[in-house]
Amino acid sequence: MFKNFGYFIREAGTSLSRNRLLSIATISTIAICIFILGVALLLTLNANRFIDQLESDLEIMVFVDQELDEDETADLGDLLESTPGVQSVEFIPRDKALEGLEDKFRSEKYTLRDTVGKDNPLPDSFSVKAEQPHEVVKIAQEIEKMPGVYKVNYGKEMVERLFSVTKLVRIISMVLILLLAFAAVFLIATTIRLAVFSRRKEIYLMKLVGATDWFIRWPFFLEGIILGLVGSLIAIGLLVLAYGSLLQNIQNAIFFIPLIEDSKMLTGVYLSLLGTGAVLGVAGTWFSLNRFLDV
Amino acid sequence: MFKNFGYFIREAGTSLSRNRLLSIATISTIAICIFILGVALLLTLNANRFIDQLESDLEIMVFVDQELDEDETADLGDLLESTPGVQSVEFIPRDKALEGLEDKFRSEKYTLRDTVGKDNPLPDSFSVKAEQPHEVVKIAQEIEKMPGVYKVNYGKEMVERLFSVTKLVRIISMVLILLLAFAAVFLIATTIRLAVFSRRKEIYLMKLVGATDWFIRWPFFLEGIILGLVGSLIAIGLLVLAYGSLLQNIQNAIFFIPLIEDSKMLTGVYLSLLGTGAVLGVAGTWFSLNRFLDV
Amino acid sequence: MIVQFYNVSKTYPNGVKALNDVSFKLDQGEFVFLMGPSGAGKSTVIKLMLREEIPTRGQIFIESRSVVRMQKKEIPFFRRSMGVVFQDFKLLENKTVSENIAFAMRVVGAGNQEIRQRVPQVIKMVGLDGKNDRFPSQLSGGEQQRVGIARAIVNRPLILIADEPTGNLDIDTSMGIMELLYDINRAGTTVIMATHARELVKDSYKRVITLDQGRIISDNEAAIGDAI
Amino acid sequence: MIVQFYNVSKTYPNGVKALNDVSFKLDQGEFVFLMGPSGAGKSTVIKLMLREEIPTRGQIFIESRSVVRMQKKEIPFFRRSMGVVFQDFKLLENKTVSENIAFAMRVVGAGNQEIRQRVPQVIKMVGLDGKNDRFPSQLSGGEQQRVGIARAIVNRPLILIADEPTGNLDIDTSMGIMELLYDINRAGTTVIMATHARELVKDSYKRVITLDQGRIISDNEAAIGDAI
Ligand SMILES: Nc1ncnc2c1ncn2[C@@H]1O[C@H](COP(=O)(O)OP(=O)(O)OP(=O)(O)O)[C@@H](O)[C@H]1O
Ligand SMILES: Nc1ncnc2c1ncn2[C@@H]1O[C@H](COP(=O)(O)OP(=O)(O)OP(=O)(O)O)[C@@H](O)[C@H]1O
Ligand SMILES: [Mg+2]
Ligand SMILES: [Mg+2]
Repeated sequence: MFKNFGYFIREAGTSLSRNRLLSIATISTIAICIFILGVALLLTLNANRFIDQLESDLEIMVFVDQELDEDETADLGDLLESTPGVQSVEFIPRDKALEGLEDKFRSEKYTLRDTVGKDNPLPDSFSVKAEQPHEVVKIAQEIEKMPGVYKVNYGKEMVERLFSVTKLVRIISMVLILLLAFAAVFLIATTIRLAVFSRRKEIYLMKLVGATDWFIRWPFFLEGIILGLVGSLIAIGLLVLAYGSLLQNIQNAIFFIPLIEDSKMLTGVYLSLLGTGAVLGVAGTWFSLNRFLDV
Repeated sequence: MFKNFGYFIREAGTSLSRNRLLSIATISTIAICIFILGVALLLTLNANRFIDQLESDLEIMVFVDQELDEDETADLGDLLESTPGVQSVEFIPRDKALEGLEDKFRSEKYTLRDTVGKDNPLPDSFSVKAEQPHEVVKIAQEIEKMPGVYKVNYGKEMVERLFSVTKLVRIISMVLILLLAFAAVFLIATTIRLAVFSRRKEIYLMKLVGATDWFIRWPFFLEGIILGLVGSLIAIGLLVLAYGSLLQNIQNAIFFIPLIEDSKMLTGVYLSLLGTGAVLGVAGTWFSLNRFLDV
Repeated sequence: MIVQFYNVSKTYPNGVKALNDVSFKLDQGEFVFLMGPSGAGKSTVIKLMLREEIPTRGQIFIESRSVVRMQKKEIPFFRRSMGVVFQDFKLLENKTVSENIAFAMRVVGAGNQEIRQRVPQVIKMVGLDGKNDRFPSQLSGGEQQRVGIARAIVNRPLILIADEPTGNLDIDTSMGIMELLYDINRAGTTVIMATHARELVKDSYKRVITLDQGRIISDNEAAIGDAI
Repeated sequence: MIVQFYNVSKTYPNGVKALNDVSFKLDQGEFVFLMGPSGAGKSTVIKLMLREEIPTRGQIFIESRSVVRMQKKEIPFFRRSMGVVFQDFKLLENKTVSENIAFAMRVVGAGNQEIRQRVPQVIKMVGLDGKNDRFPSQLSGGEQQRVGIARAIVNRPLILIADEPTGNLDIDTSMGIMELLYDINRAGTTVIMATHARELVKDSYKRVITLDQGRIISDNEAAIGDAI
């Protein structure tokens, strides 16, 4: 192997350029598959980020029994804060709550407050956020049992719908990524197999002249790596460009969807795509070759 | 052509079975590409259906000036109904509105109504739906200017966000479908090109023996059609199975997402996938062949 | 005159001068040997006749048609007037012996009936009886060569071109093939045969065109002693 | 004894009996012609020696190793002791003349230095000077054949097997090749040559094994008149 390494490299190089159609076909197949895989990955990551945010916006409204005095209310706040799974607790005095309700009906002509007078019918409340959005229901049920809690409201139906939608989105995106990954593996393997197939006589002949399997394999492998790397680099280049322009153009328009800008994470995505390309290039070659090496 | 038709068919058949590796490679590439395209299509159609529904759920709350009497209120209702672009108008008496509000704060201990007494602070209102969800803003602005309207509420910010999300989803799904369609065309073309490439000597030789281009093309075309049809039929079979089990299993769990069951529409999708497969099979063959026919 | 080469030169794209100012004429019904050392240009002459290659200079007429100026769509029909035995056989690897021969008949539009009749005939002529359903890879070198011969003669072409048709055949089989070619020639077909086999040429008293380094160095009807 | 065939029979998967109970022995340094009509089984003998095919019955020993029982991983090393000229050349189409020959040297682990020296040597020996950088498709039939010969001899193999090495060569070039083979044989290499060319065998007074329909019908050191 090491003795011949220089030869293997040169061999891979000339073979790549002499079998140009095969090289181009393999590179473009790899590039397209990796590109689509990358698009799907970025899409999924961003969608997940978005639904994470939707979920983490969920809050439990805890209305306080109007019979509680200020100290007791504060105690309830402490109790809420110390409940396991609770991330944050915000106190909303009844006046604030009325103001919020008013907003909905505000007009220049008169205010809800005027109608209600000093007799604000709303109770004090706490807005509670869970560490794990999925624990909202469980936590709400726990809180309901606490003394001094008049009522708990967490938009049961809405939350359930949201969770079933986000669950669906997560499942679908997982399935899609798996499906695309499987398809990419298969399509790349098929292309390489066809490329190797059209060189089967060459392989047969090398065996007849006394070449060992590994002597034949090495240049093919190097070709596989090179094709895999070049293909996925092209795909990654396109991804970087496309995602970059997306970040620039869409970010402002739809500010509330937080596109992933974290360059560490993106780099991770890109590197794993690159690795996938190279591995597929080699693995595809390995399996395709073995079939024709048995002479 | 017609004289030789039987021969061309037999020829295509034997060639398919003798070049088994090439046939299998082409069929599975077509099947995978068409399958993924189909998954993406169904997903997009359902997503669009879902966001259509989200959008059509939008309503404009029109609060009536408390100074209006019953007749005047009814007139306003008529006016709203006759406004162009309005689909439906529903009258919500102030008592109902209070009940709705009460729900939010209901507990066994006491009711909002008790607190407020007879003095319900809420106005009568109309719930207005637009024919075209995208006209909600325009219609709301028009309604705002009508006499007797105390306030119009359509969740401005929420609606705008919803529209930008749905617009984004629509654009992304369009782009994805186009991308996948392009990739499918390219990958299938590449596979066929490789398959034809490994038979280039055969083609060369046929030309040397005096075969016309069309005499060589016909069996290849028939092969292309057969491979395209078989490949896409496999894909469609898988899609039917997968989508069918999805309908059965998920429909109930997530009842509020209306999966498309319209068999006419589904048939349309499947038929167009079948057509795509056959066309790609032939077109791919056409372009790949021409390169080697020039002898 | 059925074949005419006028001052034909052929330089391959890589600069190799394969033919240099070659001129000759063949009459209908002639039998001509093309001889000369390896690399002399024999196969190039044949490739030019088939329009597999185009001459760099000069003109070639076959049946009074200019091979050089011929339109693309005429080429297949033009090629059908010739039956060719290629030096490297050029058999369709995915077709059996019968199918290889039948293919040449289908190309010229022969009917199924005719094909079923004629194919076994020529297979018998070249001594491949019973090997109809073999693929080329299942034949010996000489058997493959004879499939090529059968394919070349099956359509009873106007011109039969054979490039080293006995290179892989023993002397007895070769003699048999020569008899076949003579028969075909007697029936009116013009035959051009490139060969190295002196013993086949020697006693034939046919015309011999000798090439060397792309030039014709002799062209006479002579016993082999004079020709080489 | 370097090559031994013991009652070897070979039936191809499609049922064709190519060899039938063939036995012979070759001593180190012998020169043997393998003759017989087309389809007699000559190439099959060679394929069996190379372990390209496995005998249906019988045993083959080369350098006292059983070819049949050999392990898979030994095969490449075993093949390197032989240099083979294939009837259909089997050149690497994507490699130039030099590269084709150099490949055979790389396979046995030759260094760059050695390759640079030896390749032009053998190219010259077979008379292909100046064609080093041509691809096989840019060579005449006889030139391709000589590349095959050059590749077979480049490693100075223990056994040289040549299947019809002069089928596409004119008599002068053939004589040259024969001289080359005799030289190699004199240097100690065992040479087995399948051929139809009677005139090459005639005056050699070498051993001739004649096959017919898969059987050895004669095995003697004789002038051609007796052998065929
Ligand atoms: N495609 C090609 N490109 C470049 N050179 C070529 C090509 N084909 C043939 N040649 C060269 O042209 C010359 C004549 O070749 P040609 O095949 O006509 O010889 P030939 O007389 O048929 O020889 P042989 O008896 O060995 O078959 C040779 O030197 C050969 O190397
Ligand atoms: N792969 C194969 N499958 C089936 N039959 C085969 C195969 N290879 C050769 N044969 C048959 O075996 C017999 C011997 O073939 P072989 O190639 O050994 O002949 P040969 O003596 O080399 O002939 P030639 O001089 O024509 O090359 C022939 O009848 C041939 O048809
Ligand atoms: Mg030639
Ligand atoms: Mg043979």
